[in-house]
Amino acid sequence: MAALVAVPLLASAAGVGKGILLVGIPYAAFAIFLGGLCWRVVGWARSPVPFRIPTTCGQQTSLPWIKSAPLDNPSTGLGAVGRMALEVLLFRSLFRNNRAEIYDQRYVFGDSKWLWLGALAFHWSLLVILLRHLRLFVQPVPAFVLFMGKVDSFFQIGAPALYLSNVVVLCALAYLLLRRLWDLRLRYISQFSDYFALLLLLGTALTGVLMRYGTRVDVVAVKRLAIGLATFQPVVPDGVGIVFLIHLLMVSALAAYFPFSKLVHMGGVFLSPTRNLANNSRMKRHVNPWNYPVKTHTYAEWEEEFRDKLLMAEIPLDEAKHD
Amino acid sequence: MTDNRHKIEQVPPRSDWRDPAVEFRKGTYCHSAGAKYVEALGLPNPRDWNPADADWKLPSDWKEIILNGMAERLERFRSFKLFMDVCVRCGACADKCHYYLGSNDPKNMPMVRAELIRSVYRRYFTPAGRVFGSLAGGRELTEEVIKEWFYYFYQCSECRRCSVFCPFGIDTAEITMIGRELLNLLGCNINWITKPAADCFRVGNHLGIQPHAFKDSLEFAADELEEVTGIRVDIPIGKKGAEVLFVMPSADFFATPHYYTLLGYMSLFHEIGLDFTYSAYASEGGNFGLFTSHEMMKRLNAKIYDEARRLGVKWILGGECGHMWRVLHQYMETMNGPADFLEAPVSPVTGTRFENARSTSMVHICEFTADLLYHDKITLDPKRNDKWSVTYHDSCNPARGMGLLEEPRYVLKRACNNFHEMPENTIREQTFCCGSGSGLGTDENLEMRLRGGFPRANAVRHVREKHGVNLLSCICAIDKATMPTLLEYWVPGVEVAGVHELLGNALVMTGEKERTTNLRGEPLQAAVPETSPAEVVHG
Amino acid sequence: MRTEDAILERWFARAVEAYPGETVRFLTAERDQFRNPVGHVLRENLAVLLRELLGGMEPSRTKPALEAIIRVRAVQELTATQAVEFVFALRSVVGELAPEHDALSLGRKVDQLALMAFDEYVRCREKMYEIRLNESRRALSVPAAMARMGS
Amino acid sequence: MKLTRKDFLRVLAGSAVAVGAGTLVHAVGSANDRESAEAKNGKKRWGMAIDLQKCREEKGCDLCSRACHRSHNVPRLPDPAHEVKWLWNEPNGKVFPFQQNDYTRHALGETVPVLCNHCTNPACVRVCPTQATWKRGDGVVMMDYHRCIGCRYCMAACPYGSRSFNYVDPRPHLGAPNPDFPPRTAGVVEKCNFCEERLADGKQPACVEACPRNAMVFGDLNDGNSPIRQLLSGRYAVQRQPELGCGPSIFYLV
Amino acid sequence: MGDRPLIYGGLCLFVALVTFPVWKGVAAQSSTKGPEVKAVVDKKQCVAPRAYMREAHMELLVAWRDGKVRRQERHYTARDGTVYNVSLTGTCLTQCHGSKEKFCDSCHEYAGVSAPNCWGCHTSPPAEPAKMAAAAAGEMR
Amino acid sequence: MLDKALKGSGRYWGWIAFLLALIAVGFTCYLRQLAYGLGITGLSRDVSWGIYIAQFTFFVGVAASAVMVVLPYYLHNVQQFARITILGELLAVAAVTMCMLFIFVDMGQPARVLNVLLYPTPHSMMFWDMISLTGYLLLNGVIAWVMLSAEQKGRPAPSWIKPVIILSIPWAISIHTVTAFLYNGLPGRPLWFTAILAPRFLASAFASGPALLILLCLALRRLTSFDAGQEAIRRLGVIVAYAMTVNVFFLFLELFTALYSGMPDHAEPFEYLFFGLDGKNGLVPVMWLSVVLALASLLALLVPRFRRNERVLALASLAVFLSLWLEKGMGLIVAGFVPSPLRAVTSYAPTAPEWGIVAGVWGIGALLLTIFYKITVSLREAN
Repeated sequence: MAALVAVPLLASAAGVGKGILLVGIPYAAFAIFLGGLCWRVVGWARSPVPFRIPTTCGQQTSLPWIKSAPLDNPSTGLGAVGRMALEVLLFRSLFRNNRAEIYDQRYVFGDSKWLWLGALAFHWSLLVILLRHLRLFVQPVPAFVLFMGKVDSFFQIGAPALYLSNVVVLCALAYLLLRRLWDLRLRYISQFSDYFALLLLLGTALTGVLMRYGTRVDVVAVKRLAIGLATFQPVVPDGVGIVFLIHLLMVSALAAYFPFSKLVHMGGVFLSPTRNLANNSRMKRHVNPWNYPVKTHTYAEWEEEFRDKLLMAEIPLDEAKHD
Repeated sequence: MTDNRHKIEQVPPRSDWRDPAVEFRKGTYCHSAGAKYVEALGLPNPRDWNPADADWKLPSDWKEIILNGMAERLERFRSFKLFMDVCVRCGACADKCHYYLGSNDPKNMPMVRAELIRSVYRRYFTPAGRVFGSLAGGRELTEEVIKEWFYYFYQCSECRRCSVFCPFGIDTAEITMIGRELLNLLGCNINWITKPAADCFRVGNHLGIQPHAFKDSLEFAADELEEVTGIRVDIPIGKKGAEVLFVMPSADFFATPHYYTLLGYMSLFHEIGLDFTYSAYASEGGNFGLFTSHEMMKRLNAKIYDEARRLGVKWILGGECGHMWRVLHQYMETMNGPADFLEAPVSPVTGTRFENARSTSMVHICEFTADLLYHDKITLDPKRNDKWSVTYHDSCNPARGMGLLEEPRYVLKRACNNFHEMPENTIREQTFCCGSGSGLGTDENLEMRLRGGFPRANAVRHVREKHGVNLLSCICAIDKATMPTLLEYWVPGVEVAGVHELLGNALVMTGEKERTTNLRGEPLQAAVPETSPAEVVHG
Repeated sequence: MRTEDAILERWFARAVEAYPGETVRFLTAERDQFRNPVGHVLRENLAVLLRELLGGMEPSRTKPALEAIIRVRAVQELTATQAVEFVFALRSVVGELAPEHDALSLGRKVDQLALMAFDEYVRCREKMYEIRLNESRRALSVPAAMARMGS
Repeated sequence: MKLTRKDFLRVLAGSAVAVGAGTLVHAVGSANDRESAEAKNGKKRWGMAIDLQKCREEKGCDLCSRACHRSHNVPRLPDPAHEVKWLWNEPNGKVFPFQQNDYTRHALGETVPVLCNHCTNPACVRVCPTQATWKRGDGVVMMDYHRCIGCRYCMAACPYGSRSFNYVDPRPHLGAPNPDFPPRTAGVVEKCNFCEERLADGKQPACVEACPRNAMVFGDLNDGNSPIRQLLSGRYAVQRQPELGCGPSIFYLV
Repeated sequence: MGDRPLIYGGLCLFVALVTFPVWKGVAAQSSTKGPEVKAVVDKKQCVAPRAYMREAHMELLVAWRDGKVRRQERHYTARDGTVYNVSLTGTCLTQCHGSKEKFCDSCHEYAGVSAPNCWGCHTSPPAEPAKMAAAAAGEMR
Repeated sequence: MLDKALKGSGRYWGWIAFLLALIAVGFTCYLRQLAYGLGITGLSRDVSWGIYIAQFTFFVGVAASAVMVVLPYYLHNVQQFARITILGELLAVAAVTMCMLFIFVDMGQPARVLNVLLYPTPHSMMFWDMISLTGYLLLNGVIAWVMLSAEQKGRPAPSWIKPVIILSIPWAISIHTVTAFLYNGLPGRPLWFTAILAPRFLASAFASGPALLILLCLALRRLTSFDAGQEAIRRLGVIVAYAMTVNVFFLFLELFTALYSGMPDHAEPFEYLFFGLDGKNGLVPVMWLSVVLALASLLALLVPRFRRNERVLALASLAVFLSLWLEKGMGLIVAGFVPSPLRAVTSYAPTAPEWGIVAGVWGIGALLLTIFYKITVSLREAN
């Protein structure tokens, strides 16, 4: 008798548990991600930029015959957009990186573009991977997603074919992690959150790779789940294994963690006032919204204070005040 | 020597940057500001105290003051708020800081310097930090933290070099400026900034030189110039209706080698017949408010526009000064504008309209002179500078807060025959600070300055050995004050001059007598042969 | 590791222990010259000194190496003894690691080097007072000149 | 001791020795040595004998070639440059250029069927950088179209011109395709496979079956009692360019 | 201050991009049913368990391919003892699953999986010759 | 360092734009080849290797430029080459990259190219060729990188680089030897079946590589502030002179052996090249042009008075380069397939798309070289 009650109960409990894991958590995480990120960006936006403080990394626009650096020191909005594009798409500033080294008792500066390369490789391959995942969320699969997948798996290695972006992302993440562990200086500045973010990303990538090339997963089931999530008609399909579950939970953790960690640099990079402003402070008036009057030492006060000395030195006094 | 010192060889102490303990050692920190100057400026909590003391006599509600101050600034400055959030600790900035390179003190790495305040921000202003505390990188705000702030925020010369390399453009100068503002709220100022600021506020310039002495000083300069050139120049002070108001850093009229630059301006203005005036009220272009607080910056800067309005000039010309130009370029009009009583600057000699300054109406002297030279309005005899082999040091603020890179070079290349650039990673936007910027150029801080200036001195030594450079030119008053010291220690034999001193040397003035000396009163040609590079002592 | 290298290592450790805590860790543990320029200068020049001490103490090589070290140490947060005691430390380091070494002749050379180091330190500090004086002189040079000229 | 070419290459490859070591001996193991060894193991070695006499009598006959190409979905391409051929007829003078003289050439008939020789010592297998072509234990030189990278090194190496490359997608040119044998993709090399798919089913190659006069005899060369061996021991047979050392398994009875 | 519209606009754009699957899915009224797999011929039992085949049929096919081509393994014995001819076209598509279009494509298209050019050669039946010839003619030099 | 390539004059950017356009053309053609197959080329069942492989062979030779400056400098202390060893190494990097690209575009199934690594096959010369080419690319890449870094910092290169440089010398010999072996060991290809093939490759390589280097040095002197030095260029001229002499001599040996013996197998390919066979004579003008250029260049190079004239030297170098490009980059490979094993004489001529792809690969090589040389010259200018 008890068994008759217990079995369906347990089954439904298991079903509910699975529902929470496969549906509840992703929804919550994504909501936190979107809400949190918006909250962060709005928070930044609410603080004004009182002064125009671009870091100028090249010649200013001044006399017409002097060649200016329109992208490293833009004087127009368009130039600033260009500068931001270089920054966001190609990591311009990191590209400048060099290493100070002592030789013959003097500093010499050598190239150091590994970080730039690693960061570029990581971010771009991550973007490619994210876009490729659209094949699971959209039905029918957009042509550009299919095309990306095709190019990404151009080299026929294994079945399914190896995605180059997967290799790149793993190598780049490994590099980013190892440099933190290897380099004493970076180990010194690294905090828990630095490792946490890297490990989450690495874990997510590894489980993803494992599903594709190792343990396998029923892609159709995964896609049904994904479409269900995307269209608010969640289904809990059978056949998604434990690896997928870990993958999903890690992604959820990453999404939920995102707004509250350094990962918000994704949004922040666009708002950096040392980069996204045109260096036109002397060309155009810029208003500080909270500019308030301050106590100054006015000319009248000053003249009053130094009247004798001004007279003695025959420096002309202000006629308006001079009686 | 005790035996326990052997332990050093084993595993180094696994300490953490979160440990705020700092030791104030002589030669590495600046003296605290005297109460009377703090009071004179109406700043909070004036008192006599000493950083090396255990008790800093902080107000009882100091913690509240700091946290409220932070909250207020987070709302006012997107830069501050953003820079607190987006650092990923990639490490690109670490070896870009001259103080870090000179001292190897890990807390001088820019991201760690910022982390000193960021950790407090996390603990008190972010949800993650409030809940997870140190796990989320948060740190309790204690008196030790305040002391650490004082120590390290006054070991940053706000040169912005790290900002050039940061992938997010995080500017440690912004963070340090806010940090100093917060310390300011507790009355923790340094004397070398507060005293000049107080003098500047009251009298008009950093040294508190009063109007008559100011005039004497300029007259004295005119005498000197007459001796060299045989020409007597005018000294218009407070001349109403002049076309141009000329503002320079006050060091130009009381310190050397700045002073020779003043002689250069004077001869130039005379030669082109510029209708201009000096001002005794706005006799300071420099602005130590930049090193104190945004408010103080505004208060000190107000004089320039006020004076321009009072005198009815058309536009303003600014002399050679670094941080002065950061303020004039990036802050002045926003703070104290609009400058609608002025006109867009037009060179009366060439007719060039300075479009890049049309709103603020203030032109850099190098822009002005470069324009003159480009249009061949003045004649130069660069041979008069032949005793010098010149290099150019980009001052941080004009380089990274303005982008004034080519104009001074253009002037220099026309004014001297021997010009050599320092290695490219140490000039232009990548220029190294003299180590004494942002109000750190004080005597008691000498050791720290010498360390901080080490990378710059290194680059100078490079050109000294390679090209026999014996003169470093620059356009910054702080450079002119502290570089001679720096170079005397690390690269003996290299002197310092302003760009317009070299211009003044080379300028062929109408009706001048045969020049036998340069503006310094030294014979035009080197009396003794140059020290050969090989003889330069390795340091 | 060769004895000489071992000596150098320990000597280096002794030389950096005068620095404040956090810095020591960097100077000691970070071998990369890119990351640790100050430590690199020290290590390189100590190696030169050690070679010279064990060899002929050729002044043309000894002096620049010693100068390079002392000139940096003179502006770091060290007292006079801290700045030069690394020279003496060599004696005990050699005693520990190479007891067979001729202590007497080495001791003499160490003493000689220490004296040179003191000289150099004092020269650097003197230089600092001199430049300090020069700096303040320059800072007010115009009023001073005016006073001289009686204007 | 005799070195086989394979051994030689193994030595060369293994030690990556520099060239020009003077004493290197280049010798090919004779077929007889191998035969005796393989026969003892009971290993098969497929081979084929073609009776040119019979071919000569059926002037213009290409039934074997058609059967082969149909059965293997060999495309018929309009451009002769891109031709794919497994088994086809060639003028006698071109197949045996230096084995006749001007006076016998015509006497020997006009055309000769040619196909992959399934050499004992195949040059194509030696040069293939991916082992996409290899020699099976039973003597069939196989192609793995899934692994071929299309470098065409094997085509350069084959001294018999037996290999074809898919310069274009063959599928539009198949005519009536045989559903039991997959066509190839563009960009791979192919050739006669001795009908290994039929051998597996215990059948004779398609060409052998198609020949109405039984001019082609297929069988195990290691089996002294096989019909092919009987035939070879009774009649004079030639191989194509035996002096190259490849050891063809196709014999022409003259 | 003045840049707020820009920032909020950018933020909205970002949210719109990130939620692309949502509104796209809602607009297209995507269902969660998954692909309809047609035409499974009467046989109830596949060569391997269905769950395994769903996840890892490509592994099996690769193993079949290499075994058959390189090692002459022409027969495959399933766990239940049934012996199958190793042939994608001959066995799988002809005997059970109808055709590529009816069986393979439904899932492959659904999940956006481009098969590693298996279809280049192994189709059942090979694509219409006339149509392809026309296509090829268009591409000729 | 890389940033140096991003700052340049209008002329520089114009040149870069031109190269990018060339590359775009090549890429478009390649996409067509990818979709349609190699049928887009002039290759056939009989002539199955064409200009791609021929160009590969030729550029293996060009890659030798490095060894011809490195060897005298490091083994014989020829100081005049101090400034240009880096140019040779960078040219080698660009040339080897082009070699790899030419192999790649020749693949019928480029997507499977990594099978060479997945199924390593030591008995295939192509496997060894891949190893030696990759190795040579890595060696020269590392050497150039280290040398340039040292230059940027104004300090001597680390000492560990010297053994690497020394290693690159025999390695350079190996790439020619292995490439020669690629053709050498094929039964039934009598044109290539000659023990002198590897020496011929070396001789032509030591002529064509340094000849190009001379031209590049002269171009650099004209276009930039970089001057390799007259003495260095003269010495390179001597190297080209000797190598070219040996090369022509070797070719003569081949011709004599084949034609005097009259053995049809050996004679026919040469007949095809120089006189035409079976009415097909497409390569005859190419080969005679090559011969004329070779002889003219020899005349100019062997007479010291001519050689010392830089203008003549430039023309002679150009002649050497062109002559070898025609001989090796066209004749040697194609004629290996003529007549075919079944005695067919088939003509081969590259098609327009094929030329487009070749131009694209040249564009990539030239772009790499431009960037490398720009960096080098900028570094030298900065210091």
